[in-house]
Amino acid sequence: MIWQLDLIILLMVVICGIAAISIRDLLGAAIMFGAYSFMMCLLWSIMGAVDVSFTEASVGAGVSTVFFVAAVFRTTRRTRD
Amino acid sequence: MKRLGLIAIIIFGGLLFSITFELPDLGDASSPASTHVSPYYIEHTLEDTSVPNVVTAILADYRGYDTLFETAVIFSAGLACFFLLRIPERKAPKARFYRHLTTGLTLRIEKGGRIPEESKEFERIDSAWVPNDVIINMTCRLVVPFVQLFALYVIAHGHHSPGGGFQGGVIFGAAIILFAISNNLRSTTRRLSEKSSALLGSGGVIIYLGTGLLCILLGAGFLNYSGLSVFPGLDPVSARSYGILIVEIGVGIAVTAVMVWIYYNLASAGTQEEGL
Amino acid sequence: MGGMTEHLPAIIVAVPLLAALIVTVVWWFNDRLCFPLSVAAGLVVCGASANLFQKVLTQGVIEYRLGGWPPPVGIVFRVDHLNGLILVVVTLVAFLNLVASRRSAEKEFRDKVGAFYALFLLFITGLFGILITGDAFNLFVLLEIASLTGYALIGIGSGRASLSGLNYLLMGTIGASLYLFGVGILYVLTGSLNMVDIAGILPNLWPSSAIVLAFLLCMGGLFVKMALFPLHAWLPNAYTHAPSVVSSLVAPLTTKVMIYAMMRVALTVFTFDFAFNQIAVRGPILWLAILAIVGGSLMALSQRRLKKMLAYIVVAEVGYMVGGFWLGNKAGMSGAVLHIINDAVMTLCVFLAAAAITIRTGDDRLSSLRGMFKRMPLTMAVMVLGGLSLIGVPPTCGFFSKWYLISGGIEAGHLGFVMALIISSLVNVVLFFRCFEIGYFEPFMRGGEPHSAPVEPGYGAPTVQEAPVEMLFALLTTALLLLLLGLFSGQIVTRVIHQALPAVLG
Amino acid sequence: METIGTLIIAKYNYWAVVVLIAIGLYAMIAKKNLVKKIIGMNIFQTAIILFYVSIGAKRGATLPIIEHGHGESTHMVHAADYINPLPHVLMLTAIVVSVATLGVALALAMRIYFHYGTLEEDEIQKKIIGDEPDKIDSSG
Repeated sequence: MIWQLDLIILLMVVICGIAAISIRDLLGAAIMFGAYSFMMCLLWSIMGAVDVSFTEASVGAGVSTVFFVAAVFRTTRRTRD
Repeated sequence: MKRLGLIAIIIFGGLLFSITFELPDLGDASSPASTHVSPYYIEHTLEDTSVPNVVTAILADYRGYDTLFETAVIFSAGLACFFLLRIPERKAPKARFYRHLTTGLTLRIEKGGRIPEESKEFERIDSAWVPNDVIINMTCRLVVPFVQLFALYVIAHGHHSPGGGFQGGVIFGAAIILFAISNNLRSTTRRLSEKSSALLGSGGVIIYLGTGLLCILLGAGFLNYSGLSVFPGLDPVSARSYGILIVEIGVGIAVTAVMVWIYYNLASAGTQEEGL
Repeated sequence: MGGMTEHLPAIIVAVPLLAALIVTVVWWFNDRLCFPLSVAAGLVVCGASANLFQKVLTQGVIEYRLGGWPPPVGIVFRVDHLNGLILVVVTLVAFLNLVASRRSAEKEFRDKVGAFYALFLLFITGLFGILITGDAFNLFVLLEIASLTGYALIGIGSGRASLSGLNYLLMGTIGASLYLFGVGILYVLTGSLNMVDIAGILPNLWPSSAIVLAFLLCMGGLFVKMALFPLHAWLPNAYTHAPSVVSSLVAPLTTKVMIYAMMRVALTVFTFDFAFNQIAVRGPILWLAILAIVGGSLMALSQRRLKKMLAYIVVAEVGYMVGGFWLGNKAGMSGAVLHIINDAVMTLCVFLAAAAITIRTGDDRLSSLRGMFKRMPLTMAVMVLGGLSLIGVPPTCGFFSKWYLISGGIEAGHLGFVMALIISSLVNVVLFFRCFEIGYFEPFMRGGEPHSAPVEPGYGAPTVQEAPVEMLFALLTTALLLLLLGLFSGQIVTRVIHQALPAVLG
Repeated sequence: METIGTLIIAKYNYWAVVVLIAIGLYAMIAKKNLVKKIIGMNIFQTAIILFYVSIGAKRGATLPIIEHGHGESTHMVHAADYINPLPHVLMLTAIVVSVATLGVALALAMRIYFHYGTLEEDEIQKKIIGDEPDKIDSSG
């Protein structure tokens, strides 16, 4: 574990998380959420949890984002906050 | 409401923050979490199950009951999405769109209109159809088989490397979803219909549960794969190893099918006519 | 089959799960088979749980190792007097509900009957799993399976149901995640996930605020799930807008099983000594319970819809059980445990009756009860019995648990709790006698209400039009159960519940 | 100065967990858009997963995949050499549970959109009150 790298990625995770909930466009929020999941998966693979990060990469960054995009596509991109 | 919530969150966060000083340091090898139960797994996995990937061994054997219900959770999610969203065909939307291939004209056919045969002349298209998707189409056609192959490798090689039924299943499902996104939903449902994805989903969980129940019938406890050693050529340890493999395959099938099933319902808003 | 009895705990969760999967498969080919298959599974589970309880009574605690691994390494089922008793009642309630659901399920989910039964079975599988598991993390997984199917079943209703379902989902996920976080802290501190094992290690670490936080997180998570007063906002809407078959399934079972989980976590994981003597949470939780009782009862008074009124009564009843448990004495705890099983049956009774009325009138406004005693005499008779039991009138079981709760409150010297119980009983009197009054004295209005029943041709005086046969069977069985539980409550308390309570209480 | 440095290195992951939990809960409570709430719910869940993964971390240890030869000799396995695998297993389950919850939540959100035509909670509340003006109990 290289803690400097760890810390940088953690920062990215937090930034992506804040971005995901503050972007005023649901499609953008969904994509930011995908980025958040991907950063999280990087963090976990650095911490040695390879199986978890593998799952997060496929589930969180992959399929979850697709679900979000599908739901936004079928409903609306509009959000007021 | 907003401000009240913020205050509550800050108090809660402060409480959690103050607790962090009492928790063992990050990466502390002598913390109770690393010294009480987990050494057993690391030290005995090979002799108990002959699976080098400890995570796989715990997932499918030591704590296999959790994983059974984890698969059941995924299955219920697929079933729940179906239950909530699916609209039967007779209530399907009004207008359909067709493209005349030779002239490139788009036809909008209202309900009651004569629907042209899907032939070389007419092609049914989504209402949100985007032209010129040749590159995307070809790339995905190239990528999808390799992704699927990789998914199978992940499932099969879960004993020795990171991965296993879940990851492989999700990747396989993602490959099918990729195909559905790049082409359209109808050509995907022609290859893997909703019915077969539902059947495969429950079939995968049945494989898992059936293995567990078979172990009861063979005289061992529920999910105790060493009971499978009555089959010729298996000793209890390798029986556990094979049991894990069977279970992972079941999980892989179930997860693949259910991911695709959820996608079908979400992307088409339950009509299963037009996708993303 | 003599060798199978040792696998009874596994059968209790495996059979409904297998049935759910088979129902999903079979439904694509023949949707007539779904109901019989589900009922068969329900019967097997009822038999298995009764058998298991019998075994617990004769042999004591039963431990079942999954995968053959010993406790801290693998997952175990642990069945003792407490969950053995609750398991019997929960399986019975689930079975009766399943039987009763037939007609309205076919009516409400015509195209998705198979999915409904499969979700139903998965839901009860989750609850059974929560009841018998002996592993703190496993409880979370099964909690999620029960919740997830619950969200879907509630969200399928028309109108506001989806919104209520989503609110329930968000609150429920917060609750489950808080519980998970609490278990995580416990795991950091002890290194174990097995409940009994954690309980053995924790006393060595006691003066630690991290354990207190873990306790608060677990309790807070379960409080959200059981809808204890300030966290109850999701419950009334969810139960009101859900289809009636679903609310009569979810309402009697979810909150009770969550209260059981709270007892299990407090007593088995953290131990009695920690929960009641080491930390000072008893007082605040008792006051929350009192607020729940009084608040739930008062909110119920202002409702005009039968199901919403009943939902607020559920909120108040949660306060009964939580309060009784946190009194921390023998009478109070016995009352709480007895009330879990009584309340499961009572709630089933009134919600089933409400479902039957909704089927016939298509509406659950209190005003639609007009003339109901003439139209559905049996259903209303059962409803009267359920109402009397919720009020706490002697021959019914509700009286006995309330008796224990009140005597526990007096013993603990907690007058607030006793007062709250009495107020709530009085409010229940008002609530139910208002219903009976509307049903008995106000004549059946013909087309007077915008949502009243379709008027049949040749309609004169209201003809008897009872609930469907299956539902009537379930209603009458429930009524019988109410009386039986009342008759045997003394035996249940001395022979079963006292064995289940911690030895400290004597 | 040095002690603060070591403290940060020892605890920063837990603090990140706290921050992410706060972000997730904030989104669930303060945001009015339902999809935003669902994103917040997911962030909350991943924060707890991060907590568990942090528990499992072990300095100076390698991935929990046992090195082994195919020959007869199996050398002793030392637990201190391998990262604690148990939290990883638990979190695999938790991730799968979270994606399942996500699917159901999105399905419910879509149903709400089809019924009310909006995903904003306050607009939905307005429509509910508009639909049923005689209703007195529209709370919650």
